[in-house]
Amino acid sequence: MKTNRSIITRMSATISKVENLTGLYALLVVVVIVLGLVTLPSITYYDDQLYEKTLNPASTLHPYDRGGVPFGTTPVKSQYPENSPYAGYVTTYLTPFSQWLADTTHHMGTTIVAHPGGIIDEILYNTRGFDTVVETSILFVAFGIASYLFRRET
Amino acid sequence: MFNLPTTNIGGQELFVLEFGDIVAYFSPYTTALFVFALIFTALAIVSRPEKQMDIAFGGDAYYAKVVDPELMRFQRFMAIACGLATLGAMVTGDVFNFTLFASLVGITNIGIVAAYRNRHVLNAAFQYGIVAMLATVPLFGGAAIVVASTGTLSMWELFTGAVAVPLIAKAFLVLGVMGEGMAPFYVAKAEITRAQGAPFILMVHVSSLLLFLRVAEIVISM
Amino acid sequence: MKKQTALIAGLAAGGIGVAAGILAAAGYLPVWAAEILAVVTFPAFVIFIALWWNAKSGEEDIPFIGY
Amino acid sequence: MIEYLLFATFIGLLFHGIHRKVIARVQGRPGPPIWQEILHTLKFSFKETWIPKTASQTLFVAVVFVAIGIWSGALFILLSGGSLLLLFAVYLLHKIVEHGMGLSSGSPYGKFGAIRSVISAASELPLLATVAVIYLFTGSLSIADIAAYQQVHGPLLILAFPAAAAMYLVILSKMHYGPFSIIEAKEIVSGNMTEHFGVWRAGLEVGFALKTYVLLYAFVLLFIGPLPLGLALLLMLLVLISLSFVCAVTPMLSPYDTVTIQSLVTGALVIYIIVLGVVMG
Repeated sequence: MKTNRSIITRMSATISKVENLTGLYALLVVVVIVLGLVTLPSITYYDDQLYEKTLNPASTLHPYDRGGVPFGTTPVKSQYPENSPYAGYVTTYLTPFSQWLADTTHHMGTTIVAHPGGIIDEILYNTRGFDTVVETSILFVAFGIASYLFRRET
Repeated sequence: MFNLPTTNIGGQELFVLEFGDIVAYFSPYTTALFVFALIFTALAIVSRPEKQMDIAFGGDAYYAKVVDPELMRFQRFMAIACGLATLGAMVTGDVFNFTLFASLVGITNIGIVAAYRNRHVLNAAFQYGIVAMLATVPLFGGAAIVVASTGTLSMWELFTGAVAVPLIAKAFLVLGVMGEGMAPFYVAKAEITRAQGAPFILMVHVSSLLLFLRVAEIVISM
Repeated sequence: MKKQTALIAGLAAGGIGVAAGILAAAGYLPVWAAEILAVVTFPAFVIFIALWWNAKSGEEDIPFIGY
Repeated sequence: MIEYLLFATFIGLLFHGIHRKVIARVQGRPGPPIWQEILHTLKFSFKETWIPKTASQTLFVAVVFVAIGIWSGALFILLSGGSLLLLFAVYLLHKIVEHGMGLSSGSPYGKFGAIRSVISAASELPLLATVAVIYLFTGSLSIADIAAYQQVHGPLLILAFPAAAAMYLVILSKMHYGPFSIIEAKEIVSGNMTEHFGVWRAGLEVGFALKTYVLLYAFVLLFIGPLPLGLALLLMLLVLISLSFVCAVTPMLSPYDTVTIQSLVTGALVIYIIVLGVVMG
């Protein structure tokens, strides 16, 4: 159908194709990024960061060194210090049961030590325990989908 | 100790839940969204999928598609995961936490339809997946700009008048949620809707609409 | 579902809704609580009352039509 | 409480009847009596009721409850001067009801209706723009604050006319027989409502009546201001009749054309918002 196609019909035809979806979204992202680049000079970096990244390159523990006493306190800034009294300790993120174990025995570290990924470590160092749960859920769900698709017949 | 600074948008806070720096809050607005997500998650748990009827065109013949129990179980699992992610995104009081929940919603949405064997549906789900992956860039980028320019991620601080969040960060957040939830580009979703399993497919829509509603509140409040 | 059950459910829902309204008007119940109660009970009231008055009183079969 | 809900239901159903009557008269037909929709609802509630064997039974029934529930909630939000954003949320959640209705039955017609309702979800966007414009003017999203603002500064209908136009479009897209009502087009039987019959349909009619009442009342309240009930009803009737005129003279658009038009309107509003933001500082 070529005759008399109004601009609206042509736009409708474009957006009604699934294959154009990615392109449309990408276009939108590019437009916003360009606008963002224009406004970039007006955005200033806030120096007094809560989750700072001042590293000590001389340290052997370089990327993860937050200073402080080993197995003791590390000076970590947090938004609401009263909510995380253990911030900076190795045992910051413990479930109530693990907390009890850690209080009564010497056999408990952190609950989330075994997960891969530097980002989780970063989060752990930044008093954001709940994020680690969501973060690992994303990995878990992605793995769940992949394994289901891999293992199903046909 | 916690007083929601923007009572004129979502109402007074009713209940506050603290996870360290992440302080989830229930205002009338977020509670309403939370309850709604809860209702539909419960529906996804208790209801069984419909038996789709197909018509053979040009005649009177129609047949009911069979429900594959294994597929149904996986879909239900993903729908519940999606519901939980939505519940989290509705009440969290932290921008980064919200973006994490949003991307969890995005990936579970794909999971709900990924196991379905119809080619059209898979095609649409593939495009949807690409957009959802693409969307993580503006989504986390938005959160990153927020933290770089204000030094905090907590909505309790960001919603106060003293903190100015750059417009571009807001635009990125909205754009990211649009991609994860596929908000105004419904073409792929319309194709996805052809898949079987109404209560589970419905979670795709519930989660994306609720995410959109939440991000509207966040962006207007900031 | 029996006809009786539908009537009881409908009347109970309606009764709770009306009672909530009266209590709120008299000041015994906060208005928002009454509103939430009304929102929850009103759909139940509408549906169950309608189910009640269209239910047959006898023991007839529900005819299975279609599909 | 419940008495107000019943009142709103009857007025809403009456509005539906008037809507049909006006459309018929504009098109030169006699049309049904204006209380037709009330009779309709009663008729449906007396019809035999069961759940189709193919349906996802829990969902099939639950959406009816949700449909009535969310709009009764919306009515209370309006009356108690709650958050406008919450009203917007209810409007979006109505979409879920539409999807659920169509998907749960297993009927291909219902499915078509549901798919079209997914497509037509773009109709939410103008409302978000409306909310943003109102926030720019009043600095608050509490309906009580907005009403108070209008008593000082005059109706927003004049101050923020484009926002009112967008909201008008939103209400139009939810009217029966309108240019945007693709989900209940007659070529797909009754769209997503096809399989909901008997009591379920009566329940849905009650929910939709509340919806019409809430949307019209919200329009009057948000753009003209708080008025005594009689005057508000009169204005709602006027808005409704103007909507009926639009519905009567415009053909139904093709599904993706509705998306394009609504997105374009939203785009225009976004530009308006940006200009407004710059002007108002």
